[in-house]
Amino acid sequence: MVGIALAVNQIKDMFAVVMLAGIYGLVSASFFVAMDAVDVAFTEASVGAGISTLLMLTTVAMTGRTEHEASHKPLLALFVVTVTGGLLIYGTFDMPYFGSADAPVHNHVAPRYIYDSIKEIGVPNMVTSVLASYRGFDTFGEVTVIFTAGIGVLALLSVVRLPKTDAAVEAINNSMHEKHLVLRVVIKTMIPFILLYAFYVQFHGDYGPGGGFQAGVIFAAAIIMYALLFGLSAARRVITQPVVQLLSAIGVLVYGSVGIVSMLNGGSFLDYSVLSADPIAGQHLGILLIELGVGLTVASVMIIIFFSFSARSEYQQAKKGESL
Amino acid sequence: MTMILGLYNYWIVIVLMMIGFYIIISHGHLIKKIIGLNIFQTSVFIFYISVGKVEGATAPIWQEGILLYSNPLPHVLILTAIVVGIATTALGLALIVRIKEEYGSVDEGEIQSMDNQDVISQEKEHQQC
Amino acid sequence: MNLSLETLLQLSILLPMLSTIGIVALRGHQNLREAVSIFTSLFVFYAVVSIYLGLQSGETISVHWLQILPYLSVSFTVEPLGMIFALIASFLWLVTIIYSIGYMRGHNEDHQTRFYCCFAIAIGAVMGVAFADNLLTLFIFYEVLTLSTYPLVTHAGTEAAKKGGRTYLGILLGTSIAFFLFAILGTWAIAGTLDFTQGGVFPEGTDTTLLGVILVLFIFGIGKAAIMPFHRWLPAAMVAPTPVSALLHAVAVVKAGVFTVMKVCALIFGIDLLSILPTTQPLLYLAGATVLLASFIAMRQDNLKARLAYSTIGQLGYITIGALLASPIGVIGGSMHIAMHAFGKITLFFCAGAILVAAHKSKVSQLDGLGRQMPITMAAFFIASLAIIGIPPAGGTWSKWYLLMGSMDTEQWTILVILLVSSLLNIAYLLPIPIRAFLYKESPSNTALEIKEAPLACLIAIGITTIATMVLFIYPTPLYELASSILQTSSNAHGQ
Amino acid sequence: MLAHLPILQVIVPLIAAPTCLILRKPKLVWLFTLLASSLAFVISILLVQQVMLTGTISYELGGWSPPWGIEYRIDKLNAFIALIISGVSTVVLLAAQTSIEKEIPQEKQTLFYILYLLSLTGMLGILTTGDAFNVFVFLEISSLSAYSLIALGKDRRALWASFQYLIMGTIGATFILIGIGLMYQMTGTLNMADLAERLPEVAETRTITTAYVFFIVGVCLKLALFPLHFWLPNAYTYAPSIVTAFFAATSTKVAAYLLIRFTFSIFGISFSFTTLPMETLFLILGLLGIFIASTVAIYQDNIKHVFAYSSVAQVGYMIVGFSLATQAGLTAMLLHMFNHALMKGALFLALAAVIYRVGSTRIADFQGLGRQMPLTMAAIVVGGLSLIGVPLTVGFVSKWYLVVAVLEKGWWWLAGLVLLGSLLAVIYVWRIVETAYFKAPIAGRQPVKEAPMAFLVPVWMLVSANVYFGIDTRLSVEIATAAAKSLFGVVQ
Repeated sequence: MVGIALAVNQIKDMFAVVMLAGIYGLVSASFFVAMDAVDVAFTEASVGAGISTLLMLTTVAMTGRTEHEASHKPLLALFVVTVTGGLLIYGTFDMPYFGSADAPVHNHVAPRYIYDSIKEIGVPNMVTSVLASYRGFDTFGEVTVIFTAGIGVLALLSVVRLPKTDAAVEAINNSMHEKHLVLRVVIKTMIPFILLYAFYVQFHGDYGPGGGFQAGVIFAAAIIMYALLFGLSAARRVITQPVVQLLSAIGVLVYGSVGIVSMLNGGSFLDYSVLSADPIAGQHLGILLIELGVGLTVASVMIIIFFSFSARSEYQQAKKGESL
Repeated sequence: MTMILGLYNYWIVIVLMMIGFYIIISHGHLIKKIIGLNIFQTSVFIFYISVGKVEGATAPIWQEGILLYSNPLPHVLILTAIVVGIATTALGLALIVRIKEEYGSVDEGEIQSMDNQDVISQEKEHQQC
Repeated sequence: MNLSLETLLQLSILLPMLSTIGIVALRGHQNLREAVSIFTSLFVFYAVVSIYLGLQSGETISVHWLQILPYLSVSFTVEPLGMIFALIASFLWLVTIIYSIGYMRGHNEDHQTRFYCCFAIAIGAVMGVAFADNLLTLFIFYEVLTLSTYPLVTHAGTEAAKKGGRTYLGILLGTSIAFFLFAILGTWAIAGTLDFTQGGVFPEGTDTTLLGVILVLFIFGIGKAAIMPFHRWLPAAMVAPTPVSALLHAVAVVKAGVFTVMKVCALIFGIDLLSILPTTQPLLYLAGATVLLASFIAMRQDNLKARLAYSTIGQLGYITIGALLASPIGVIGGSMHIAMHAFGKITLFFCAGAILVAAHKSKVSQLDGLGRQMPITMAAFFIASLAIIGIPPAGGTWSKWYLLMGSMDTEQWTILVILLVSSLLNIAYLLPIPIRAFLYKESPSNTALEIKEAPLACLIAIGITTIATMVLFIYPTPLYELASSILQTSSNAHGQ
Repeated sequence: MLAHLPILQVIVPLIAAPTCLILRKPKLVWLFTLLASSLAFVISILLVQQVMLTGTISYELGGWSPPWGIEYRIDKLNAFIALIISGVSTVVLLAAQTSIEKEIPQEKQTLFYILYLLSLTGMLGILTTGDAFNVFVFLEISSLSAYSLIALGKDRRALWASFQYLIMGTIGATFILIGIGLMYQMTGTLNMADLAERLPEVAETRTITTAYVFFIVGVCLKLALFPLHFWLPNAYTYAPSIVTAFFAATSTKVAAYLLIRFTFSIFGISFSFTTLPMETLFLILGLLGIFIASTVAIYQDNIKHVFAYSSVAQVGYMIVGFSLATQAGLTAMLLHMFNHALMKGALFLALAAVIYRVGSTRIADFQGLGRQMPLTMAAIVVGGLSLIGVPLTVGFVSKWYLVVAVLEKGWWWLAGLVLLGSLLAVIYVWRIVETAYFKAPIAGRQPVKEAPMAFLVPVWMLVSANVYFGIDTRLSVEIATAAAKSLFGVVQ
């Protein structure tokens, strides 16, 4: 991994750098698996290696591949980095050793999550129970972060009114699609399966790794793939922008309403136990609903982001076409 | 020796963090900065996950008969943090796209000098008034 | 009117401020607008006189407004020193309003509404300073005074006016924040109170070096007292229209400065403490040096207003000396000089303004023979000069006398010499002006022009102040009584 | 419902944000945003009352008791700051519609309000939460929305400023994340109160020292403490003017809050100030900030720049108060946070009005505005006087408390320096006043009209608050003192 990181530092071709970054994401994902963090690995693989690489590639395509010779003072940077790193190393000397079971981390708060969650919440995947219930509010915050990013990207990139797609651009798009005929057929048959898998991840999160976030990403990936191969306008015909935006808002609202309903039922915010007569059933219901909210928002925000990027690039091309 | 064995994992993480940090500070290319940011953050995630690891334990999914699990809390935190990371990346990239449109460049130095020129040209405009 | 003295006290501060509303509202009607100013000034004068009578009959008048900071409030009390200041200021405001109506109209100045508004606020602030019961209240009104007079200084709006305004504001606001506020806070930290108290506020046994430093901070911080090297604002402010110079820089602003110095010396430090502080003596010499240097500079000024400005700096030095002598007679002399100098100097400025309006002259060298065309003005100028120099038949005689007595009393022989020498210098820079006007031949440019006396309103004002100067010579008793009651109460309090 | 106030404080703007996306019509969305913000303000008022009466309120999210679940913990400190922030936000919003109409294209206005609400949510979330990691999450909500809001500025430099802010902000956030991680590693908990209990045991370790340093550096980046301030001036200058008014008044306060919270109530005074030489360091940085930033402010041509640098300097004052590590110093800092929010809110909102009418805030364009926009300019004058610290304004009150706190320590030289610093403010404020009042309007420019009521009303609300709280200081001083006292836990 150090090697990859160093390579990123050295290489000037942005395309290669982005690919390396993607690989870095994948490698760290496998590292997470080795560290027993399967949920995290899942997410990192889909995000670090998937979505973010895709976005970066789009950006690189829009901004150019090469990097200029650095005209900076690397010495100063090196100094800052050395000091920071030195301080961190200094900090490690009093750390409990890696993997040791008697570290404070494992003895204070965690045991309850590990040993009682199955009784209190009834969900085998402890990550899910912590994520959705014990620390459900963090996750609410997380959904809001994603929502914020979606709105932010929209605010930055949304195009006033798409200039009428030039015939030329259309032609290029079409020809590209012709070329990838095989791919198109394969993908078209794959998409339903991917969607299905997304739903599986969505609702199976209680038992195995996965949950709303991962499902949302996968779902979005399916749509994005469709858009890549069939053109943006085709994808937009399947899912229109206002609808996606609405869905992203509804996702957050679903999450929030679960909290408010539990508040109205006499519990505190996001206290799922009061959602049903039986606390465990209540927890189940609550987690299901909020995961749904997460999935909705994540999927739609990912789609918004991707659409915004590619719509912008279409817009740029159209503009270039006009000026030529 | 035990110290080295017990801590080397953290040290590697720190080295990774610092490479990421170095990329952010020293490179002028904006996309590279974002990638540096990603590496930096991912390394912090690795650190968290390492903290949660227990020797000989399994993934924190309850199964009959297994008693030793890794700590689920860092995993949860990092799930959140990853999401935050991708959100930041997306926003940063969107900004880069716009910057490229407006300035025609994605290099820190060039943009900075263009900014300075903006100021100068405004002043000139003003003097002509 | 059956208003209680407390109400009158508050009104004397608030009414000028409130009158700005009337002034702005009536900005379209010149006569009504000025009527508002005159009525307000009349009322304020009435109020101050009533308060004076009340004080004479032995009433204590104090008003408590509101608490700004814990244990610190805006409150007012009438005491003799403040009374002197309030009487002078309110009386001279009335006169100046009359004068400035003549001047501003005669000169066709712009922005007259702004002028009258700021003027009124300034007077309200002066009343606040005069009656302040503690340093915080005093400081608040001190700053209001600075800010409200800034637009007056820059009134002309020219580059020179702005530059002058910048110096004015820079020095006054700067010293007040960097030194004065600092000194106040220091006092607060040491003594735990900011109330003016007979005999001072500092507990016994406080480190005198520290207190000495605080004293220095006070003296420099009260930039309005124009002790060198913080005197530059005064000549700079002379770009203002003459009535402004007259009232604000001969009466309100500078006197607010020396008044504050007096109050701090007498009622924060107390004269007994003051006499043993290590920095008192050097400051006294500094004040002395200010007096001499200012007089020398004044002699070299050809611009009449600049000459008067430097003269003011010198005269303020007298008052500061009076305060720093740390003897009862010094305090009497200093506070009487506040009054005497006010009347004398305002007359001089009025005359300078009248000359500018009527003859369009602003340089001393242009005044040859003007006495024949403007006899009243120049005669008044002569009498007022005598007041500044300290020769009968003008009131300045008395205050100088007490200052000299004070310096002998405390065996400050150097100061005594300085006072005497500077009186000679006063003669040297003031008397040549009326002499030129009356005895020199008219310069050819003057004969060519038809120069008449100044506008009537101006003349009335000049007449009033000149007469007042002479009255103060013949009948100084009330003033003396007030001045000595500051000291009696303070020494009594100490005797106990 | 009263028991739920702590969470409602955050949830109201949070839920309102996506709802805006459904409402869509900008004008409607504006009203709705205003409603949500005022509701948050009312809640914060109620919370302050409740806290002053009954003491700290704890709210368990999800019904899980801390340290397992996330806790919301309202005490005097954060109730006070939440009050400032929701209050300013509401007042600023009054002018938003008019200002935004001109500065942001129609189709992005709805998005603007959503981001605004999210930013408010983020800040309130940071304030109210009692969980260290939750702080990070909400920090990112407020930061991400802040980046986007700044990038909405008209000038292309807004984009670059926003990007710089994004890089710096994310580095800061990651540092904070490292700090939290290290703390968690050593204590096994994320709950603040629990952390405070468990930290002393391990306080001697190098890991905790590192954790503290990383956390504080991260916060200082957000706080724009000199020399980590360079993202701020451009970000403030090129952002839409409403955004500037909102951020200038609030965002540094939130960072300052984190600094106080972690230093005083989590790490504890003895650790922060005895084990580490934080006092001296902060004192030096604070002073340098005051003097360098104020000096730079004097030479700026764009008034937004002037006030932005002035903000950096004002942060310096807060940090000086902080570095005293006494109750009086902390009171002074809290007061200045409150007062500075009022000043900068008023000033930047008045600038928004100038932009609305004139379209620029370069000093040259201020010529003659004293005549043409008398009320707006008068507001700038009062705000400026407050910045200088003239009596009867809030600026005087904070300066008074700061200097008294300094003198309490017997540091006379420092008191002198603090007062000298405000002299620099005189210079940069007066340049504006002079240009506005004593220069003739630019020849050939269309005569400028006074700002519309939509600006004047909120601007003057803030200006009157500047004066009111400068005269009647009971409310602000009482709460600030109580908050400082509770942090020091001294029975007096």
